[in-house]
Amino acid sequence: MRHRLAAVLVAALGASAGCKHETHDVRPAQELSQSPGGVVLSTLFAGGVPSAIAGTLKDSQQNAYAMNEGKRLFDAYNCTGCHAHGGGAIGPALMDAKWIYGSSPENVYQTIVEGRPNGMPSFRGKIPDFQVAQLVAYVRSMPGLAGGFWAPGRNDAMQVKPGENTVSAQAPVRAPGAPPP
Amino acid sequence: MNDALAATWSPGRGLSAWLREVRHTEIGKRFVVTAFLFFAAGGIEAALMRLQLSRPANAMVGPDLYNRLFTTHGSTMMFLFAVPVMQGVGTFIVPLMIGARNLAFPRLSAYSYYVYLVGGLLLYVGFSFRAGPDAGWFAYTPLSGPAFSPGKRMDVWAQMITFTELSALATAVNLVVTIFKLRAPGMSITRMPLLVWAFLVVAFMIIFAMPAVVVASSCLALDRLVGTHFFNHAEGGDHLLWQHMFWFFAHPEVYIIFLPGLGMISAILPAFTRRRVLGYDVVVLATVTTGFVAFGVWVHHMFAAGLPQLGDSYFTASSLIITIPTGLQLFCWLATLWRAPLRFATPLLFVLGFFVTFVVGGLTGVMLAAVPIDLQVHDTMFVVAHLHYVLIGGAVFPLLGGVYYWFPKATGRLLNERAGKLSFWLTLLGFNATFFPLHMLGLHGMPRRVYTYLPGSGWHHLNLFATVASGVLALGVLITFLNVIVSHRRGQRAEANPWQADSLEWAVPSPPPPYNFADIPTVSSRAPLWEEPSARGVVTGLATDQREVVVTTLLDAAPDHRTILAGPSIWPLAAAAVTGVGFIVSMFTPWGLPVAVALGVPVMVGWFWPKGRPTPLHAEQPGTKAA
Amino acid sequence: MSATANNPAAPRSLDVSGLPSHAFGHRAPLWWGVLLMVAIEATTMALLLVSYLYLRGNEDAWRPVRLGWPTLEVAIVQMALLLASVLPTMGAVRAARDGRLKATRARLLLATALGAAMLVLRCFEIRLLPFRWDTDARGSVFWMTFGLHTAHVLTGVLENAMMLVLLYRGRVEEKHFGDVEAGALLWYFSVVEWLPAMALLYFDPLLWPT
Amino acid sequence: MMPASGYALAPAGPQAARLAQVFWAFFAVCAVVYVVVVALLLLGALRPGAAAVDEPARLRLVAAGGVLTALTLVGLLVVSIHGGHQLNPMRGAKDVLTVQVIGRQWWWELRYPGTAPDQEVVTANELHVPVGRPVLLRLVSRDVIHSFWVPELHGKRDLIPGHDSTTYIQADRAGVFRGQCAEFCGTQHAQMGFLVIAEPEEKFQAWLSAQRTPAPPQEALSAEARRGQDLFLHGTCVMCHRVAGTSAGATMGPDLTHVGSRATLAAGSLPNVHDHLRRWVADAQSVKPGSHMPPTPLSAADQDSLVTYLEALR
Repeated sequence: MRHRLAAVLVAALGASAGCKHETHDVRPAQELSQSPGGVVLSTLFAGGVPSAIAGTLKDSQQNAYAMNEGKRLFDAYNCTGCHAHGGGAIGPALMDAKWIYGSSPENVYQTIVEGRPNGMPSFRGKIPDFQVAQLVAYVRSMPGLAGGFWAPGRNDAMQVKPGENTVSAQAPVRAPGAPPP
Repeated sequence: MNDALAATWSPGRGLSAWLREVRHTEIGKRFVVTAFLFFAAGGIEAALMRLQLSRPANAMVGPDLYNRLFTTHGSTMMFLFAVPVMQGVGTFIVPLMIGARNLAFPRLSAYSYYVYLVGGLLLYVGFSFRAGPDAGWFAYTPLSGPAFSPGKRMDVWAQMITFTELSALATAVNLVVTIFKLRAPGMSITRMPLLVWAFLVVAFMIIFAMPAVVVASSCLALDRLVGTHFFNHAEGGDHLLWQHMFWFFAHPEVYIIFLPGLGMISAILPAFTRRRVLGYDVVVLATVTTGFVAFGVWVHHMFAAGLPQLGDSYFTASSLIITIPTGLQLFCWLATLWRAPLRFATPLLFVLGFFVTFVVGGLTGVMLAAVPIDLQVHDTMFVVAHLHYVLIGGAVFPLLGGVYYWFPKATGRLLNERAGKLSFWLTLLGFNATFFPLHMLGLHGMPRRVYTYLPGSGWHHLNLFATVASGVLALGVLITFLNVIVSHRRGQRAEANPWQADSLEWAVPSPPPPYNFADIPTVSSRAPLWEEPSARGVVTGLATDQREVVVTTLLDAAPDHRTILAGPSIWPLAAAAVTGVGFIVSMFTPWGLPVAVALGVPVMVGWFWPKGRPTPLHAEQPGTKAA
Repeated sequence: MSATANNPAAPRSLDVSGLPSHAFGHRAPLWWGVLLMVAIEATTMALLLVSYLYLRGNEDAWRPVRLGWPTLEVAIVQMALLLASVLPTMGAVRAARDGRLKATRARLLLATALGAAMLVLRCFEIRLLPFRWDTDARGSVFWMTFGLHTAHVLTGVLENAMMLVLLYRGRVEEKHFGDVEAGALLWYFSVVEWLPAMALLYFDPLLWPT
Repeated sequence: MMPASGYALAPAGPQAARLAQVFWAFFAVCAVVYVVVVALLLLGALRPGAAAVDEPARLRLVAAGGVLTALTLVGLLVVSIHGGHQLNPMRGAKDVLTVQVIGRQWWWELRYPGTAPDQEVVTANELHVPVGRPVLLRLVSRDVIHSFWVPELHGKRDLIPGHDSTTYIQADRAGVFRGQCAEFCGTQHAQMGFLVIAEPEEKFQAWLSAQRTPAPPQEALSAEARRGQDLFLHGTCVMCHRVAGTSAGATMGPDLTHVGSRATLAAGSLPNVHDHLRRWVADAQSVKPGSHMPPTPLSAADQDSLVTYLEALR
């Protein structure tokens, strides 16, 4: 009987399939799509984003470390200056379901790298791609579109909003007056 | 008569009997075997850490994996090995030592084991899915809080704590009630073996210490999951609340691990010195005093946190005072050993190894109690050396001695003596060579929990020496593991009392039959088996077709009434499964607890609903007045 | 403490078949088991109240919300119900010790009904509380203590309910009267622990300047 | 300039000297106790002899041992408390230098308050102190619990968010003393070191005034350095770092106004020489995996000019 127990234990130990949600990927793929300071010839990419970053972008969406880093960068890079903590101030609110320029990871990536009219600056060359992917993951976890169980919790500061992990997912809606897709 | 008893008390064969097992001997063995498997896992983690630290700027293990390794090593050794192995030894040996046929609540001990197993598997399934905790076994907030520990890593830790503490609490209640009510007639409170005293004090310490960590880890889990503010200073919480709550539990915990070790020494010494332990009253009072003072010393873990100096001075005084009872116990053992006709079998060697090793840890503990010294060496390798000296020296050495001493009783076969001696010397030398250099490393400024260090730091040679020596320690422990695996089947057969010891567990055959004692003995002195056979009495008149035992009064163990103990039952496993599902689901959604309650009610009803042949109630008569 | 003097040498063989098959109070192992569980729960509640006082210590962030009508009144009524349920419980224990089945059943039913009524009121109170657990540290400690006590009362009511089903329909045995007494221990604790908790959670904010 | 780690028993300041004295006192007593216990053990265990055991006599010996232990402990308690009270001789001191030490995840921000806000000196990971003068350190943490510890100067003191605390240090001799974070604070806790540079008063004042000057203007820079500054201001560096006198003003990362004058990089992990600076800028994650400094993807030439610019910020 004891051997069967040991076998079960070893199997459990060996099953290190490496669940994607919990990996701390600090050294993402190096080949970055943006050539800092270089001139951008075209913003038309098959699949919406340059192929180099597509993998990192997709992985970051469900990764707890990426979303938490995204939350830290959201404060560090002063996104709160315009978007507040998601409630919106000069910039549009991010935690509601209304999206002016689309809510898919690729859309949000484009918004950050390209910038948008009416005040969203372009952060091309200013923020490395894997950090943009982390910001995308966090921004999409604000209205509950990404992360689910792995979204960040409350932060160690004055409580401005509940943690993203307590937000129930809302289906994204096109904001009124948004440009046609 | 015996086969009638055997038919009543044995659970039957097959997997279903295995799952419905409630005999304390089986559950005690399962606890000890599972705990030693986790000890091996913790040892592998320690080996990986030592290899990473063998060279400066070593790239073998990255920081993230190293942090998960040292946290899982600490959590495994403290929560999945040290306390559960003492629970296992207590579950196995206490009923035998006090002349009982089983624990007072057999199904509760089964539940205790299954909940512990769920907690251990949760930690290691989490670890293997890269979700092992990575903020230290003490998980200071805010690092372990929602803002700085993303994902489910620290939730796995918090739930594992809840499982293992639930298991310890269940065992503690079981042990206290068994020791109070099921002692053999005549075994008054002053004739209880010293190891039973140790387990009694430890059980009470568990009852009053473990709730602190259950509350603390629940508060942390709530902070992380639903956003409460226990440890968020901006909203009125306080990070020192975590430290106070955790160390209020954690210091009694290290005594919970260490006191059974002392009890085992008091049990092993008589057999190899042919003398009863000198100063029975001194040792008992010392154990009880240690149990109380252990609750008043916890702030010596927080001297560097900047608390007021007067408070620190109080805790320096209380941390110094707690060494007096342990010192007295040591002096009593020295007096027992003094010029005695010793038989140098492996158990005694491990006890002598305890003296040489633990006293170093005890003395560095005295040094750590002083604030000025602690400010220099707190959270450095000096403290790592101290804790390993007191835990391995103080608990693992007596435990290994206990394994060699009680293995014949548990399995019916003796462990190989030559392998035992070789394992002892390798373990003793390997341990001291591994951990003594860490004192110097700590004084040279090497902090704890660092995954690497700079080439110019001057720590290289001592770390390399410690890594090599840890191989010797690992070899020593491995030899005992192999000894157990080999002798378990092919060891020399052992009769009932191979060591000619004095306590009651040696009155039953090895391994004990399902009913332990054919006739429950009566006791008239502290060393029942060293009495002339004529003085030994037996209890008669107990039913053999029911699991009937005699309940005795608390102080004098005079027979009071008979009761029926619970038989094999599947409900403990069901209850542990519900507890497991409830807590693991509540790692992901707060609805986990209501689910657990909803599932729990039917299981509880199933557990408590009366079974077996009811003894008819003389309804409406004025009831049988209790005699 | 030396024992050998006053303890008579044990007789050769001790016949215990004449002993009763059941005992009440501290002579029964179950009573000790429940007492120790009460000790564990008491330690847990005491630690929560101590952490309430500890967090109350840093005044700059401590802004207790004064509970007014109807929350305070509902809480007071609940306390009254709990205190009221103590009498029938004691009555049930006395009847159980005498083995009078009908009296035990009736009084236990009354005690359980009062407990259930208190739980119903508590469900209303949950909706009336003006703050949540994630409002601030005080809200967190309040809700945790509140939840722990509710769990204790729920356990007590469910256990009594099961005992009632057994006493009314099941095959009643001698030892079940002992279980009634053990269950009463847990119930006494659930009532008594809420006194200090209520003082801190409900009445302490009234001392703070608004 | 990368000193070996400090040895707690080789003090360079009054506090550490006091701590070392208490340590040696305890060590002496404990060593004697250990020798006595082991001797008793060996004498007792290796010489089987007297069969009859005179229990009362031995119990009296045990009691004597207990009383002796208690007296020893009371003595040690007095030594400990007396030692503790001596740690803050600075209470009455006059010319105390105050420095704010801010613990961040995995580096140290140091602020020397000036007479006016613009006179404040902000630096990182290197604490310059005048020899012989007491220094009051105001310890603040921005994220998790850290612990400020320089073994050769004083014991450690935790930086706990929400509990601002202070500690005193004083260096009695000039020199560079290595310190590090002593409370586990996350992925890179191991490489969160810092240096304490004790120097005579005039050298210290010279350093302080040099730190107050902004970065050299563009004209004073070489062509290579000017190209480096351009890369700095238009690349990812400007999002986190500040260089006084330029448009870069972010405070998430260390202040780089005088990074060229610092002896080490990455919180005491690398000596500040050209190729280490280049490696740290280009691929920080290979030096401190998990740190918040992202890799900066530049061509080799760009890296050289950026490093030249940073080295020009003396």
